[in-house]
Amino acid sequence: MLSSDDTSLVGSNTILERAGASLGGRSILRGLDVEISPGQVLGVAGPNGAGKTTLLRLLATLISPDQGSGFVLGARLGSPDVYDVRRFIGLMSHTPAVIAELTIRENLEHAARLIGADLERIDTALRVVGLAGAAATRGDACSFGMLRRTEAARLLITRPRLLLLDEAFSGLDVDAQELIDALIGRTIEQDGAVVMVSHDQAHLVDRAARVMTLSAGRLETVT
Amino acid sequence: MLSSDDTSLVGSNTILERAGASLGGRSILRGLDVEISPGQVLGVAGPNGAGKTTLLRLLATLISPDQGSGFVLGARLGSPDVYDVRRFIGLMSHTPAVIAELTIRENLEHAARLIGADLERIDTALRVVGLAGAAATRGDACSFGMLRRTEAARLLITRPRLLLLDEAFSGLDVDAQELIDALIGRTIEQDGAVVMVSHDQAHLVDRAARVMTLSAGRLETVT
Amino acid sequence: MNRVRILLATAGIAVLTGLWFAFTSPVDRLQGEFSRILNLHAPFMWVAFLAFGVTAFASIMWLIRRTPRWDRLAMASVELGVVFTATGLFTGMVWGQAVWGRAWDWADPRMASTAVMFFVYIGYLALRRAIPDPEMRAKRSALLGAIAVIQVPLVYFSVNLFRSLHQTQSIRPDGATMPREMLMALLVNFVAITYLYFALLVARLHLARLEEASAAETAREPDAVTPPRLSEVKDV
Amino acid sequence: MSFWAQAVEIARVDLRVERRLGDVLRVVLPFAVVGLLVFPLALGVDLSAISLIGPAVFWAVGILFGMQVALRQAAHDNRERRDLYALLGVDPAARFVGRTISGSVLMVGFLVVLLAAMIVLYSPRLPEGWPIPVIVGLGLTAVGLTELGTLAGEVTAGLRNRTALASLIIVPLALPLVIGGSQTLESLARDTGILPWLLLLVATDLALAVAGVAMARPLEEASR
Amino acid sequence: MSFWAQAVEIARVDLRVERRLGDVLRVVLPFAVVGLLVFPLALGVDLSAISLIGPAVFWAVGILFGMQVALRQAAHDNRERRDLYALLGVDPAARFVGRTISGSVLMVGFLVVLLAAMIVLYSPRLPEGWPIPVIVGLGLTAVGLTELGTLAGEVTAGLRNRTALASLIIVPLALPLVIGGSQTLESLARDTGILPWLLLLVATDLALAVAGVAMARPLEEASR
Ligand code: HEM
Ligand SMILES: Nc1ncnc2c1ncn2[C@@H]1O[C@H](COP(=O)(O)OP(=O)(O)OP(=O)(O)O)[C@@H](O)[C@H]1O
Ligand SMILES: Nc1ncnc2c1ncn2[C@@H]1O[C@H](COP(=O)(O)OP(=O)(O)OP(=O)(O)O)[C@@H](O)[C@H]1O
Ligand SMILES: [Mg+2]
Ligand SMILES: [Mg+2]
Repeated sequence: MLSSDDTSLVGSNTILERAGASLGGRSILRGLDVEISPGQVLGVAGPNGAGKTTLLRLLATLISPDQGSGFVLGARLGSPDVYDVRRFIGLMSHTPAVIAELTIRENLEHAARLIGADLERIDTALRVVGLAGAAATRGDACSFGMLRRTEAARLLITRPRLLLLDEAFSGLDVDAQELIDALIGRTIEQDGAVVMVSHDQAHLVDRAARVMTLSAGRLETVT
Repeated sequence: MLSSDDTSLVGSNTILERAGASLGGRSILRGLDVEISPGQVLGVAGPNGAGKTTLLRLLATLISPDQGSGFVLGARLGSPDVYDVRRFIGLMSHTPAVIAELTIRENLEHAARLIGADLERIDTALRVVGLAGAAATRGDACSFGMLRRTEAARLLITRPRLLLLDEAFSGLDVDAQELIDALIGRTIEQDGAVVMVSHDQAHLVDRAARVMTLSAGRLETVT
Repeated sequence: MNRVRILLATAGIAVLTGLWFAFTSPVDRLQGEFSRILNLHAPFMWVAFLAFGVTAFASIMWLIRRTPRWDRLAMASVELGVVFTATGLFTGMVWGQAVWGRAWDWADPRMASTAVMFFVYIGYLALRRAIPDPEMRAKRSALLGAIAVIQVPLVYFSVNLFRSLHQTQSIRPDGATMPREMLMALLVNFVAITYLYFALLVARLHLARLEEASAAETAREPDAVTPPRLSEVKDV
Repeated sequence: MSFWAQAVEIARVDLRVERRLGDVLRVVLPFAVVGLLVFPLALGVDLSAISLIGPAVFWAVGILFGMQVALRQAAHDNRERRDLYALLGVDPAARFVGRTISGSVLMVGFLVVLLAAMIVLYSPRLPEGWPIPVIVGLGLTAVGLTELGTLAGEVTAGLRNRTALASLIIVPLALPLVIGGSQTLESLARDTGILPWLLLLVATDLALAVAGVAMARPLEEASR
Repeated sequence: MSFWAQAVEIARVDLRVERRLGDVLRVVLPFAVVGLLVFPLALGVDLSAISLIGPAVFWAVGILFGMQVALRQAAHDNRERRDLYALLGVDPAARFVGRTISGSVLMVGFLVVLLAAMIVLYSPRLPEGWPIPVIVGLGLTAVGLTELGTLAGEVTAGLRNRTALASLIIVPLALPLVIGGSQTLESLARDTGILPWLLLLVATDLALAVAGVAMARPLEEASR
C-alpha cells in the first residue's frame, strides 16, 4: 500500500513561464519567469504591495495565471491536475489558519487525518514547536505566536514538497524562529523546494541560494 | 474653543500596581508593576504566549484589571474615566484594523472625522507613508504591508499621547520600518509615551530606555 | 445607437400587430373573451424559456472562452427572461382568476415549478450584484446559469411528469387542437414577442458595453506604493 | 468631537458601506417584493379577496425581511473594528445613535418601497387621508425595529453564532412595533383614532432609545 | 487519503464544533419550539381548530428555522479555512459530502425534536402507521435541505453579504422538498399512496447530491 507521504506520483518540476495573475480585475503580476528546483531555497524580496503574497498564492495553486503558463510539482496551473499535488504544498501566510473552535491538538489531528498522516507524529510535533503544554488551548484563546507555532507543527506533520513561507519569522519569538529554519532544513533534506518571502535581506541571503526581487508585479533582479 | 488635540485635560500618569488580568476565566497577567513616564520608550520582550499583547490591551483600556490597580493617562482602569482618555491612546496590534469596504483614504477620513482632527493632515499622512498613489484602494484589496502603513498613517493623524506598538515592524518593508521610528520619535517629541513589543532584542535596545521581559504573565526582568 | 432605436421601434410595431391579431381572432367558446390572454401568456412563457436557454448557452461559452461578451449576454438574457416570466405569470394568474376563479394553486405542478424557476433567476441576479470582482462574478454566474437551466424542461414537462401525482386542470387545453385562426393569432404573437426579446437584448447589450467601457476607464493599474517620505512627518 | 458629530459620521460611513455592498436595496428588497406576491399564493387566497389582505401581508413580509435589514450592521462588526472605534474615542452611545440613524434611513426606504409595491399589487382600499398617518406610523416602526436590531447586535457582539441568536432575540420583541404599525391603518379605517397607536410607537421607540443609550457602555464593556 | 475518509473526518469535526457552539441545539431549537406555539396565535387561529393545523405549522416553522440550521456552516467559513482545506488535499466534493453528512444529522435531530414538540402541543389526529413513513419523509427532507444549504453556502462563499443572499437562494428551491415532506403525511391520511412523494424526495436529494458533487470543484475555483 502507498503511504500518504509517497510522492512518487508527484513531479518536482515547478516553473512559471511569462506568467501573470489578476485580482479584482486588476493585473497584479506580469511576465514572471521563475524556476524552482528540488532541494533549493528561493528567496523573494520586494516592497509592500509588490505582489509577493500573490506570487505565493499562485505557486500554491490557489489562484490561476491569466497570462503565460506554469507548472507546480508537475501539475499545470489552472488544470485539474493541481488537485493531486495540493496535498504536497505547504503555505504559511500572513494570517494563521487555525480553526478557532478546536484546540491546538484537535487542529493538528484534523490535518493529519485529512492528509492521511501518521497520528503519532502529532505528539512529537507538539513537543518540537513547544506547545505540548498548551495542546488543549482552543484556537481562539491562542496568542499570535502560538497560532504560528501551530502552523509550524502542521507543516512538520504534513511534510510538504513545496514549502511557501510568507514572512514566516514574524510573530515568533527568538527560540521559535529556529523552528522555521528546521522546517526549511528538513524540506530541503527530503529534496523538497522552499520559497520564502521576507523583508529582511539578511534572512534571505543566509538561507536562499537565489533571491529574486519583485517590484510592481514584475521581476526586478535575481541574485 | 478647544482643539481636538488639546491634551490639557488628560493626565500623563500611566502606572500599573500589582495589576493582573484574566481572559476567558484564565488568569493571564499577575502582579505587574509598570510605570511609564512621558517622553519615554518602554520595551516589552518575552516568549510567545507570555502576555505581551494582553498587557498592551490592558494599557489600551480595552480590558480591565481583575487584580491590583492601574491608571492610564490619569484615568483609573475600570472606571468611566477611561472613555475620556481613549482618544489619546494609539494601538497597532497583530491584525490591522482597516474597514474592508472603505478605501484607504476613506478609512483615514473616517478616523480623522471621529476624532475631530484636521482633514488636511490626511494628504500629508498618505504621502508620508507612501500610499498617496494607492489612496483609492479598498481595504479588502490591500496587501498586508499596505494595511500596516494605513494604520501608521492613522496614528500620524490621531497623534496619540500613549503609543502602543505590538510587533509594529512586522509586515513592513525596510523603508517603511523607518516610519515606525518616525512615529515613535514624534510621540516622544510631543511628550507622549511609547510601549513597544518586539521579539527582536536589538530593536528594543536601540529604541527603549527600559526593556521589561514578561514570562508566563509575570515580570521577569527590567533593564 | 440608431440601430438600437430602429430595433426597438419595429419591435413596438410587431407587438401592436400581435395585439391586433389577439383581439380580432375568434375566441374559444368555453373560455370566452379571456382566452385572448392565451395569445400573450404562452408566447411570453416560451420566450422566457428561450431567454434562459440563451443564458445557459452563453454561460457554457463563457466557461470555454472566458471572454466578457458571453458574460454580458448571459446577464442580459436573464434580466429579460425574468421580466418575461413575470409577465407570463401575471397573464396566467389573470386568466386563472377568470376561468377557474382562482389565480393560484401551489398544488399545480406547472405553477409551482414556474414560480421556483422565477425565484432562482432572481437569485441569479442578486448573486451577480453581490460580487464586485468581474472575473469571479462571471465564473459563479456562469456555473449557476448553466445549471439553473435544467429547471426549464422540468417546468415544461411538469404537467405530464406529475400527472400521476396530481390531476391536471380539466379545461386546460394542453395539446388541444385549435381553430386555424386562433393558431394564427398565437403564432403571430409568438413571432412578435420573440422579436421584442431580441430587440431588448440588443439594447441591453449595448447598454452593458457602455457601462463596462466607463468602468474600464476608471480601472487602474496596481497601486503605486512608494517609499515613505519621512521628511514630511512634521507636517502631519 | 461632539457626541452628535460622531453619531452622524458613523451613520454617514455606514450608509456609504451599504451603498457599496447593496445589502438592503439590491439583495433584500427585491426578494421582499417577491415575497409580497408569494405570501397570498402560499396561503391560497382568492384574487378577489386580495385587496383585503394587502396590509396584513405587507406587515408580515415587512417584519420578516426587515429583520435582515435590522441585523445588517451586526454582520460587518468584528473585534478589530470595535477596538478601533473605542480608541478613536467614540462613545458607545454615539455609535448606537449613529447606527440607528443610518439603519432607520434604510429601513424607512425599505418599508416605503415595499408599501408602494403593496399598493400597486393589491390595490387595497385605503381610507381617506391615509398617507400622512401611515407614513408617520411606518417611520416610527422603522426606527423601533432598527433600534431593536442594533441592540440585539450589541448584546450578541463577539459571539460566534450571533446572527442566529440576534434574529431570534428580535422577533418576539418586535411584536409591539408591528402591532402599533399595523393598527394605525386599521383604526384609521374604523375611524377609531390613531393617536393611541402612534403614541404606543413613540413610547416604544423612546424606551428602546433610552435603553440603547443607557446600556451602550455596559454592553461595550461586556463584549470583551 | 480516500474520498470517504475525508468526508467522514470533515463531518466528525463539524459535529464537534457544533457540540461546542451549540448553534443548532441550544440556540435555534428552543426558538423553533416557541415559534411552534406562537404561529397559530399570530394567525389568530381558534384553539378548537388547533389539532388540524399542527402539521402545517410544523412545516412552516421547520423550514423557517431549518434554513438557519442549513446555513450554519456558511457562517463559520472563511478564506483562510478554505485555503487550508485546499492545501490539505481535501477534494471539494468530499467537503460537500462531509458537510452534508454532519448537517443532515443535525437537521434530522432538529426536525425530529420539533415533530415531537408539535405532537405534544397540538395532538394532531395522525393516520395509523404514520411513524415510519413520516420519519423516512422527514429524513429525506432533512438531507435535501442540508444539501441545499451547503450548496448555497458554496455559491456565496467569500461574499460579504452572504447569509442574506444564501438564505434568499435557498427558500424557493426548498419548495419541492417541503411539498414532498408535507404530502407524505397528507396522502397517508387520504390513503392515496405516499410512494410518489417519497420518490420525489429521493429524486430531489439525489439531484442535489449530484449537483453538489459535480459543481464542487468549479465552485471552489470560482470562490477565489
Ligand atoms: C399563474 C399560473 C400559470 C403559470 C405559472 C403557467 C405557466 C405556463 C408555462 C410555463 C407555459 C409554457 C409551457 C408550455 O407551453 O407548455 C404555459 C403555457 C400555457 N398555459 Fe399556463 N400557466 C399558468 C396559468 C394558466 C392557466 C390558468 C391556463 C388556462 C386555464 C393556462 C394555459 C396555458 C396554455 C394553454 C399554455 C400553452 C400550452 C401549449 O400550447 O404548449 N395557464 N403556462
Ligand atoms: N483581492 C485583491 N483585489 C485587488 N487587488 C489586490 C487584492 N489583493 C491584493 N491586491 C493588490 O495586489 C498588489 C500586490 O499584493 P500582495 O499582497 O501580493 O503584495 P505583497 O508583495 O505581499 O505586499 P506586502 O509586503 O505588503 O505583504 C497590491 O497592490 C494589492 O493592492
Ligand atoms: N481570549 C482568550 N481567552 C483565554 N486565554 C487567552 C485569550 N487570549 C490569549 N489568551 C492566553 O493568554 C496568554 C497570553 O497571550 P498574549 O496574546 O498576551 O501573548 P503574547 O505575549 O502576545 O504572545 P505572542 O508573542 O505569541 O504574541 C496565552 O497563554 C494565551 O493562550
Ligand atoms: Mg504580502
Ligand atoms: Mg502577542
